[in-house]
Amino acid sequence: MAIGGTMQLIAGRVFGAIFLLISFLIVYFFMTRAVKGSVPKVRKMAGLEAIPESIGRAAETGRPVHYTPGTAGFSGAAAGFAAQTFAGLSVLTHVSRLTARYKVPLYVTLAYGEHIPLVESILRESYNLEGRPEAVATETKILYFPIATSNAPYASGVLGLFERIKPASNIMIGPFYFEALAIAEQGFIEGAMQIAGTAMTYQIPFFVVACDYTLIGEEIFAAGAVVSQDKPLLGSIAGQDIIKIITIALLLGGFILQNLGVDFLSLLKF
Amino acid sequence: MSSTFLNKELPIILIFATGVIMIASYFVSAPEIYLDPLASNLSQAASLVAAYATILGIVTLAIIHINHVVKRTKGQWIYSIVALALALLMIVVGFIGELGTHPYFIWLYQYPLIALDTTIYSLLAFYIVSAAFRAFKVRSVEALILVVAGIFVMLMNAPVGAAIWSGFPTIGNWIMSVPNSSGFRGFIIGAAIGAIAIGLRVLLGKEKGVLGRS
Amino acid sequence: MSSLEKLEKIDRRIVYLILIIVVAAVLLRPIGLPIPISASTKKYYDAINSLPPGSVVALGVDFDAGALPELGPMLEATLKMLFNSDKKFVIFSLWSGGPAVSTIYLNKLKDLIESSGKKYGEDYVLLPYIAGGETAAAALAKDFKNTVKNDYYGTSVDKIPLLKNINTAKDFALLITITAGTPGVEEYLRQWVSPFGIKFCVGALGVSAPNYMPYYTSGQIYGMIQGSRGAAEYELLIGSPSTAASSMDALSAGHIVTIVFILLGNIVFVLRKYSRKEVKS
Amino acid sequence: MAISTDPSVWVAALLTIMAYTIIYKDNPLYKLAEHILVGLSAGYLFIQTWKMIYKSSIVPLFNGSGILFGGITIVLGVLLFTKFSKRYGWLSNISIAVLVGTATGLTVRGYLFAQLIDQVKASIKVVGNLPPLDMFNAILSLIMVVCTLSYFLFTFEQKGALGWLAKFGRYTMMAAFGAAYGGTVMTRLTIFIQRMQYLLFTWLGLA
Repeated sequence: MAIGGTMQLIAGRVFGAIFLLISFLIVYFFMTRAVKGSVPKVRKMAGLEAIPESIGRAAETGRPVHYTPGTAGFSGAAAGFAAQTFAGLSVLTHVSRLTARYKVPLYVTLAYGEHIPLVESILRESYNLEGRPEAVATETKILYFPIATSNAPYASGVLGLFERIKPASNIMIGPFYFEALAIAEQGFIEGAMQIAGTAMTYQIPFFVVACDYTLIGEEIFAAGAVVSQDKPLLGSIAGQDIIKIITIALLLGGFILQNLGVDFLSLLKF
Repeated sequence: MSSTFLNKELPIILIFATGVIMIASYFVSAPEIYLDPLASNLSQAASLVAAYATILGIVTLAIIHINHVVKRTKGQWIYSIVALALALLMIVVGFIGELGTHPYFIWLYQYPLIALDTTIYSLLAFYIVSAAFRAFKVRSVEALILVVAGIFVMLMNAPVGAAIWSGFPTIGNWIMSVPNSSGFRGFIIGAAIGAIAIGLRVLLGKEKGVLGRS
Repeated sequence: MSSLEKLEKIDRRIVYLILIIVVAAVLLRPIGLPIPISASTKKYYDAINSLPPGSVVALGVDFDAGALPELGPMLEATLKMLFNSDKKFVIFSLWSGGPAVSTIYLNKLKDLIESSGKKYGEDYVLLPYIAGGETAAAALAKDFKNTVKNDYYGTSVDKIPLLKNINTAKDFALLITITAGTPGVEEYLRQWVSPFGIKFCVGALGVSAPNYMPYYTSGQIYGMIQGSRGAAEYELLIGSPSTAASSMDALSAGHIVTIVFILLGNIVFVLRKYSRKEVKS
Repeated sequence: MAISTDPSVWVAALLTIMAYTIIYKDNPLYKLAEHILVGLSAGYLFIQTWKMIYKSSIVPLFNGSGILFGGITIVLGVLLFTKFSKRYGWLSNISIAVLVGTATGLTVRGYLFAQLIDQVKASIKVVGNLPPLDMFNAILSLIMVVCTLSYFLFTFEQKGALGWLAKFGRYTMMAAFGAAYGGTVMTRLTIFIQRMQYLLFTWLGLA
């Protein structure tokens, strides 16, 4: 398809170009709209709804809460998982507000040094907002188990901690590797109410069976956006929903048309 | 030029420009403005920048260990010396002859490195079996579906399944190619739409975490 | 603590010990269970077998030491099949471990290479590691020789006869990746398969095979070896059973241990729940 | 067969046992083993990466075959190292921007075709003349894909019909995660079995 001069759209990629352009416009539209004040409402997520209950239970039993935003650093090979870590950190703002309110001890375990200052500032801010700035020093604790080649030392550090503190509530949201399994197992054995979420597909099975609530895949981004009220992100989520609906329409409409003898597939190959 | 331009705006302009070149070159053929060779050189250059970034990562790791040694961090500095010494050994041997081809270099990989790396990965077998007993509990319909599908797939993967009952591999195969394939397909399509949205946010400089900002 | 509760909280090291004993016992006294061949492995074999003589295969060795136990046998068998065939191949790698792993297997197959009469540089070639993940995959697909510059031993790509007519991904008859993950299947799908329409085969870890199924059922992946079980099948297909095939009985035993533990754990769980209800009422 | 006399095998076997001590508990031997691995891996990665930089970025600059390309990549590469300076650290963002922009562009267009359009195409099958079982599977597959996708709609409450679709989508994913779990078991056992084979056969020479 000629555009002008010798410039032309490459055959077979025209449908894709149009689809991408429309998708960009939709996401852009909803992002701008959200920033201007029309913030979309995100549906209920059982895992997120259960957090206050779980921290309330910790308050009742007098046992602490454990939180981790996952085990991927911001640099190198894991950089692609930064969005998951940020989702985990957003949920931590929510969790730490509640622990401050209910006066429950909060343990945050970390595997990467670069997460420490971020977590420190989140905790400080939450306890300030709840009017108990002094409690940060006494009621929260950040434990750092650095990762060398494998996550085994982090896992064994957290397992040791669980045996000592016997958490009533264990919340883990972010990118995880195999330590997910070991920690969720120990949490189950200690009788903690467990809420977990990750977009690492290999780890989801372990969370589903060992935890009470699991946020699956993109749910953690939505959860992070909800608790942080990050407007561009919420707008983008609404935009993605529209693209998903368009895709569902293509799937169903395409299937029906193709079976009625209309060559729908050639449109996708255009 | 003010330093905020170089500091804040230039990187975002560069992200936008390189991103748009890569996307446009895929859809449009424009020999007049050398779009294709530009994109091709750009991906080669980006690969090299990634290689430099890898070296940066190794240097950062070395600095962490050197700091441990200098500060005599309790319970760590001796291990840091071991790590630094072996890294140095590997590098020195690597520089003998054509880079990284000397038999001693391959030996260091073939015996110590493979033994340690595979052993550490094999620890997961223990974790999985212990979790299977201690925490793999069917507490909901969802967990039930997961466990049943898992057991059928295991009995397809292990030859013993077919030896017990020929139906195990058949059902396992069906689970793999129908519910598993469809579930992951839905997941993948969702993730692809997510990637397009994140892509736009990155190109517009609206994504957290890019460029080390939070 | 009730005895059921004690059983549930049993020291994990006892569970570990049971696994070690069962696997060691079966390794020392193998049973010899038959290994049926699955369709996806057969297609991997057929994809190589059906290529016209002289076709050039791109073989991505995209894993490192940690994945060697499962992927090493696939690489070894693939190399055996290629050396015994009339095809040519280019070994390259998006993982830093690739060159060392390839060297280890090329050394191991020295006798076969000699008897096959294949010449380095004309029939096969080993290229160095290319950093950059997806950007590297894209650069290779677009301009293969300019991206690698030299082979692993330092010879300029212009002096290697096999690479004379290789410029883009289109010049390969088949792309194979034996991969432990990222970069791997998805990067090639995005940068090689979709834009260039090249036929694609995968040697996958057991853990990743379910994730790749949507691409296999869609035909984007033509043939796939799924984990060590697939590797054993492939070894049988090329008529050279080796490490993977010999570990299959132990694999079965390990699986049985896992399944028995899942069932046992759940029985204890249900009994405990039941006994707690009794106490309450 | 008897116990191995090959020193290389002894090195590998002893390191294997050292690393396995962690299954009893965390201890200095494991930590030592781990740091040996950290050192060797870092050194190995350095050599392989340096090889690429040297041949593709430095040599072309000095032998004149790619002065512009070599020069630009060296500058971008060196700028990364300003990260260590408080004052000039921001300069590294220029190189990161090129990397991020290029990778994002590549990923977006790649996802669009390989993981969106091609996957949609694969779900649209003509079922009229298929055998009954295949027809059933094709239709079921399509329904499962649609339900899974509808689970990830976030700005609509999961009520009424959407609630049912999303629930079925979640069940579908559970079957997929079950399969993934099965695959994980195979991989982990394989690696463990291979280590056992090494210890029992290659090292101790049993069987």
